Amino acid sequence: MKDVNLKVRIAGVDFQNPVFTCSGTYGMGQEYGELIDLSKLGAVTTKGIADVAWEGNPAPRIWETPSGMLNCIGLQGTGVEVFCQRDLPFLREAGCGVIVNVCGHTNEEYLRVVDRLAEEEGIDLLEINISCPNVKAGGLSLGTDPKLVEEITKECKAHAGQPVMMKLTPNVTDIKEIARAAEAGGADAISLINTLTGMAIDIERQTFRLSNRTGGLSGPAIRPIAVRLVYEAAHAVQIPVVGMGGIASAEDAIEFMLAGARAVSIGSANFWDPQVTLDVIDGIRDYLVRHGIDDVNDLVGAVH
Amino acid sequence: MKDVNLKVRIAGVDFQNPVFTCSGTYGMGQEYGELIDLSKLGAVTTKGIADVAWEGNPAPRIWETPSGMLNCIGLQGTGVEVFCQRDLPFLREAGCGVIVNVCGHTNEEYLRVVDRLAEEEGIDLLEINISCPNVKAGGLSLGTDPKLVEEITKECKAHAGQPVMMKLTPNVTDIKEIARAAEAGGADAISLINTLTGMAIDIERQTFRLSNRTGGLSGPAIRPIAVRLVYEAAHAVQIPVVGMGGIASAEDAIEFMLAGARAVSIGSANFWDPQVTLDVIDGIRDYLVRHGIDDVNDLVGAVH
Amino acid sequence: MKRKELGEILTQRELAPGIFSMELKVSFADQVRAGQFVSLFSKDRSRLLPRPISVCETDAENGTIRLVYRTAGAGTTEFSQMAEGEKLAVFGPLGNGFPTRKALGKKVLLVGGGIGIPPMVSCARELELVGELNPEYRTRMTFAVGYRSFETYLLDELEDLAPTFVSTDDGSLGTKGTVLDAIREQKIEADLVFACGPMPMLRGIKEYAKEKGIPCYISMEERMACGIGVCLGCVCKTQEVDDHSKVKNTRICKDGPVFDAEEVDLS
Amino acid sequence: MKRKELGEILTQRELAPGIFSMELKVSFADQVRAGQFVSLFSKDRSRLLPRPISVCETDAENGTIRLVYRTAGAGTTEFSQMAEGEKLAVFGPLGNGFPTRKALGKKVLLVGGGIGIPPMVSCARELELVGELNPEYRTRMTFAVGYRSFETYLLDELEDLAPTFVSTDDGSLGTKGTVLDAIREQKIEADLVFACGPMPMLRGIKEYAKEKGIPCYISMEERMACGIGVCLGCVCKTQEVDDHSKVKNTRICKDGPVFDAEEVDLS
Ligand SMILES: Cc1cc2nc3c(=O)[nH]c(=O)nc-3n(C[C@H](O)[C@H](O)[C@H](O)COP(=O)(O)OP(=O)(O)OC[C@H]3O[C@@H](n4cnc5c(N)ncnc54)[C@H](O)[C@@H]3O)c2cc1C
Ligand SMILES: Cc1cc2nc3c(=O)[nH]c(=O)nc-3n(C[C@H](O)[C@H](O)[C@H](O)COP(=O)(O)OP(=O)(O)OC[C@H]3O[C@@H](n4cnc5c(N)ncnc54)[C@H](O)[C@@H]3O)c2cc1C
Ligand SMILES: Cc1cc2nc3c(=O)[nH]c(=O)nc-3n(C[C@H](O)[C@H](O)[C@H](O)COP(=O)(O)O)c2cc1C
Ligand SMILES: Cc1cc2nc3c(=O)[nH]c(=O)nc-3n(C[C@H](O)[C@H](O)[C@H](O)COP(=O)(O)O)c2cc1C
Ligand code: FES
Ligand code: FES
Repeated sequence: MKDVNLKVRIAGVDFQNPVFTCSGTYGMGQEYGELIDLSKLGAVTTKGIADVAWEGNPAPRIWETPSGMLNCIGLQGTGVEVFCQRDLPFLREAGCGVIVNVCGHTNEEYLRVVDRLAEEEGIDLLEINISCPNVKAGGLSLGTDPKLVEEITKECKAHAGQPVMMKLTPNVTDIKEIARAAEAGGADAISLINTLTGMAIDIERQTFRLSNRTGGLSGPAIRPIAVRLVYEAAHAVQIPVVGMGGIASAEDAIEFMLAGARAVSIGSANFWDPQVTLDVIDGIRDYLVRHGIDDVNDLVGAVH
Repeated sequence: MKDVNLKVRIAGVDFQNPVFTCSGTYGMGQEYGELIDLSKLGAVTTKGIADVAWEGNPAPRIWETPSGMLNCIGLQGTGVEVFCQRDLPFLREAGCGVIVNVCGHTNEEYLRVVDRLAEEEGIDLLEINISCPNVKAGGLSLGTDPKLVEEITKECKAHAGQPVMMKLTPNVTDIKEIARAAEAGGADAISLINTLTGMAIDIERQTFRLSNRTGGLSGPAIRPIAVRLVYEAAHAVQIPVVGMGGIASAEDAIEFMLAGARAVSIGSANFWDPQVTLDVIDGIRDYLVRHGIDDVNDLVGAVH
Repeated sequence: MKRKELGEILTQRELAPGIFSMELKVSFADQVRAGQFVSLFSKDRSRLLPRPISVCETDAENGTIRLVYRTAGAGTTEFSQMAEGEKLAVFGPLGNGFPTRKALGKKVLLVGGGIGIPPMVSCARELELVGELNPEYRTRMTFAVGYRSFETYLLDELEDLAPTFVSTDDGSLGTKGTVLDAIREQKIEADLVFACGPMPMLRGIKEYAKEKGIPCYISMEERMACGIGVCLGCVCKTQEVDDHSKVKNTRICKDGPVFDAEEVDLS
Repeated sequence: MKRKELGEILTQRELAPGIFSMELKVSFADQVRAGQFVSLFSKDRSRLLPRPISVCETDAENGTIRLVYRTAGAGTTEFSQMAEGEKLAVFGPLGNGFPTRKALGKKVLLVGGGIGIPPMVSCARELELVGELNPEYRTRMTFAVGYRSFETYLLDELEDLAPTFVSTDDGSLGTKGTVLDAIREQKIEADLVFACGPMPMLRGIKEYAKEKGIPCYISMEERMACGIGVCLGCVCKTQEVDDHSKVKNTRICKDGPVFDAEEVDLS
C-alpha cells in the first residue's frame, strides 16, 4: 500500500501533519511530553504568552458542562522572558512544529511580546490571541471589531520575525467580516475558534461557579458551532485556516478539514485522553487510505 | 407547610407558573396534550406562525450532536389563517397561557400575522421570532442589527392586539445592544436564546448532514452560553426576560431564573422527556420550600 | 396511550453478525399495531435523540414487544451491549402502522429489505391472527425478503408463516440481486403490497405495484427528534398538500411511517 | 510513569451510607506514593472532566490500589454503581504526595476530616512500612479524624494502625465538634502534622501547627481539568511567587496536592 501524504503548508511553513494542540491546553509541551512522543505531532501551540507575568483569575477556574467545560484561567503565565529562556529550548528540541500564542491587554503589550519572540530561533508561527474572553481589558472587544483586528494584525506583521496567524473569537455576529479584516491586515493564516463565552450558577449556594462569573466554553458541545464558523471563514478568505473547537477524534478532525481547515488543533480532549492527538493522526491516515486519497490536502474544503 | 407562590407576571399577563414550552418544540400543544396535562403549564408557545403556508427545508432536517441537536426545519407551517381556525381553539381551552410565535421574511409579513392575531381572543403574548437562523431571507440579519430590531419592534407594537415579546438570536457580538434596541422599540418583554448556528458534515459520504448545510443548535450543550446571554440581557434592560436554551431539569430552570429570567421555556428536552415540564414545575416548588423562599419571583436575578 | 417508560430487557441475542433481537417488557404491548415503532433512548447523556425501532412482534398477553435491530452506530451498539434484566428507556407505540384491514381476505405480498424485514413479521402475525379468528378474512401471504448474504435472520420465522422468497446481494442464497429481482423471477402474484426497506427498494416496489395496478403501502425512515409529530423534523415529500401541514410535506413519525406509495414522493 | 488506562474493579463495597471502597487493578500501583491521587473518568460522554480521588491504599505486589470515595454527584454515583469485573478509566499516579521522609523517626499527627481520611491511611501504611524495614525510622503515629456522625468508615483500620481520636459533628461518637476540638481536648503531642480535609479544618490545623511551632503539610482540593499541570485550572494562592508560574498561584494537581501549610494562602 502506497503511503499517503500528511504534510501541510501553512504560511510558508511545512508541518509534518495537520494535527496541532490548542493553546492553553498543552502547557509548554513538557507535561504531555512525559506521556506521548511529541515529535509525532504537527505542532504544539504554547499557552498564551504576555509581556510580563500575569496572575490570572482566582479559583475556581473550571466547571464541567454537558459535553463541555468552562474555564476562566485568565491567561496566567510567566511572561515572554521566562518563556524564551526556560520553555522554548525544550520545544525547539521536541521535534514538532512550534506555534507561540501571544496575548496582551493593549496593542503595545502584544508588540512587546512579538518583538521579543522575533529574536528567537525555532518558532514556526505566531498565533495572536485577540479573542480570549477572560481578560476584561483585552480579548473580547479587540477581536470583535474588524477595524481593530485589521490594525493589530498590521502592527504584529510589521514587528514579527515569524509568520502571523490571527486567532479569532466565535463571539461575533459575522465571522466572515473579521476573517477578512485579518486578511486585509496581512495575516498569513487565521485560526478559530477560541472559546464561546458562557456562565454557570451554583443554585444551592446561589453563586457563580467560576470566580470570573463568565468563562470560555470548550469541548465537543461547541463543535457544530466551530465547524460552521470554520466553514464560513474559510470561504471568506484565501489564507489558510487552522480549525479547532471540540475535536476529540479523527472523524472530528476530518470534519473540520472538509469544512475548509488546512490543519486542526486539539484542546480540551487532551484532558480526558492524553493520546488523542496521536490517535487522530493515525485515524486521518487510515481514512485517507480507506478512501483512496493520497494527499491530506485534498480534504481541505472538499465539502462545500 | 405554607404553600409557595409560583405565579409570575410578564408584560401585564399573569402566568400560573414560570415554566413555558419553546416554540417549534411543542407543535400547537395537541400532541403533548395526549401525554401530559397541559393545564399545569405556565404557557405553551406555538410553532412559528407565518402569514401563509411555508414549505420549510427538505429532509434531512435533524442531526444529533454531543449533548445537543441541530435542526433546519425552516419554519414549515400552515400560515396564520389555519392556525386561528384549527389550532388556536384547542389552545384556548388548554388551561395554560398561550404564547404565539410569529415569523416572517419581511416586516410586512410579520405585520400581516400580527394584524390577523389581533382579531383573536385567548392569546396572552406574541413572541416575535427575529432570530431563526434557518430562513435565508429573514431571521438572522434582522435580529442581529439593533436598528432593524428597534424598527420591527415598534411596528409590531403599533399593530399588536396583545403584548409583544421579542425573541433574540444568540448569534451576535453584543446581546445587550440588541436587548436595549427591543426595549427602545417598546417591547413588553424579551425572550432568549434562539438556537446557535451550527454545521455537521458526514465524512464518509462527504456531504452536509443537513439539507440546509447549517442548522440551529439546541439542547444542554448550549446551556452555559444561554445562561450568560440571559444574564447579560437581563442586566441591560428593565423589561422582563424569558430564558431558554438547554433546560432539562428544575436545577437548570432555577439557574436561568437566578441569572435574571422571570420565566423559562423548555424546548428540546421535551423530545427525550415528555414529562420534563411538569417535573420542572415540581422541582422549582421543592427548591423554594427547601430554601424557605415563598415567592418564585425572589429568585429572579438573585445571583449578580 | 403513548408512554415513555423504562422497559425491562427480557431477552437479548445476536441473530446474525450485528443483528440483535431484544424482548422488552412494556406497559403498552397490547396497544401496538403492526408497522408501528418505538423510540429507544441511550443512557449516555451525550446522545439525547431517540432511536426509532420498528416492533417486530408483540405479545399482548405477556406484555412484551420484540425488536430486531442492526448495530448501526453508537446508540444501537449501546443497546446491544445491555444485558437481560437491565432497563431501557422506551417510548411508544408511535406511528400509524400498516393498514392491515385492507389486506383481509386478499393475496398480500410482504416485502422486506435488510433491517426492513422485522416489521413484516409483525404484519404477518397480525394478518394471521385475524384470519384465525375469522376464516373468511384469511389472507394469503407471500414474503419476499432481501439480505446482504447467506447470514440471514428471522428467515425460519418467516418460512413458518408463509411461502418466502429470498434474494441476497452476493447470490449466496436465493436469487442473486435485490428483492425485486426475486419478485420478478418468481412471478409472485398479489392484490396488495406491504413493504419496508431501503429507499432504492421502496422506489422499485412502488414502480412494480404501479405496473401491476395494485395498491402498495411502504414504511419510510427519516431522522427523528420528537417521534410524535411536533418538531417537523422527519418529513417526506408528498404528491398533494398534506392535511396537517398544508404543504407538500408530511410527518413520518405521526402520519407514517407507513404511506400509500402513491401519496409520497420518493425521488 | 503516569498512565491513562482501563483499570479493572476487583472489589466494590459501601462502607457507610454514600461512602464506597473500590479496589482497582492498575499497571502503576507500584509507583504510587502516599497522598498521591488518580483521576477517574465517567463512561458517560456528557461528563468529560476527571474526578480526582486520593489513593487510600496500595498493594504494589498485586498491582492494586484502593480508593475510598463519597458519592458527591453524578460522576461518583456512576462509579459506585459499577460492578466487580467492570473496567474504569483511570489516570495516575498524579500529584506529589506527602513528604513522608520528613516524618521518619518522629511523632506524627495524621489528621483527616470526612472524605479527607482515606489518604491518611496510605500515609500511615507508608510510614509503617519504612519503620518495619528500618526500626530506627519507626514513626510514632496518632490519628485524629472527624466524621459527621457515628456512621464512620475506615475506623477499624485506623485503630489497627495507631491510636485514633475521633470527633463527630453531632457528638454521636468521640468528641462532639471538629477534629480540632478532639486534638485540643486530647492534647495530642506531635513533631509534625499531615492533614487532609475540608478547608475550615485545614485552616484550623494550620493555625494549630503554627501555635505549636511544628511543621504541617496539608492536602488541597480544587476542580481539575488536566490533572497534570498544563491547564492551570486548579491553582491555589501562595505566599511567595511560585517557581513554575512566576506568580502567587501554584498548581494543586502538579505541585500539590500536598503543600507546606505555610506556603499556601488559605484565606
Ligand atoms: C420508523 C423507523 C423504524 C426503524 N426500525 C428499525 C428496525 O426495526 N431495526 C433497525 O435496526 N433499525 C430501524 N430503524 C433505523 C434506526 O432508527 C437507526 O439504525 C438508529 O437510529 C441508528 O442509531 P445509532 O445511534 O446506532 O446510529 P448513529 O448513526 O450514531 O445515529 C446518529 C443519529 O442519526 C439517527 N439515525 C441514524 N440512522 C437512522 C435511520 N436509518 N433512521 C432514522 N434515524 C437514524 C439516530 O437516531 C441518531 O439520532 C428505523 C428507523 C425508523 C425511522
Ligand atoms: C486531589 C483530590 C483528591 C480527592 N480525593 C478524594 C477522595 O479520596 N475521596 C472522595 O470521595 N473525594 C475526593 N476528592 C473529591 C472528588 O474529586 C469529588 O467529590 C468528585 O470529583 C465529585 O465528582 P461528582 O461527579 O460526583 O460530583 P459533581 O459535583 O457532579 O462534579 C461536577 C464537577 O466538579 C468537580 N468537583 C466536584 N467536587 C469536587 C472536589 N471536591 N474537588 C475537585 N473537583 C470537584 C468534578 O470533578 C466535576 O468536574 C478529591 C479531590 C481532589 C482535588
Ligand atoms: C483551559 C484552557 C485554556 C486556554 N487558554 C488559551 C490561551 O491561553 N490562548 C488561546 O488563544 N486560547 C486558549 N484556550 C482556547 C483553546 O486554545 C481553544 O481555542 C478552545 O479550547 C477550543 O478548542 P477545544 O474545544 O478543543 O478545547 C484555552 C482553552 C482552555 C480549555
Ligand atoms: C426543532 C426545533 C424547531 C424550532 N422552531 C422554532 C420556531 O419555529 N420559532 C422559534 O422562535 N424558535 C424555534 N426553535 C428554537 C427554540 O424555540 C428554542 O429557542 C431553542 O431550541 C433553545 O431551547 P432548547 O435548547 O431548550 O431547545 C426551534 C427549536 C427546535 C429544536
Ligand atoms: S420526529 Fe418530530 S415530527 Fe417527526
Ligand atoms: S488540573 Fe490542569 S493544572 Fe491542575
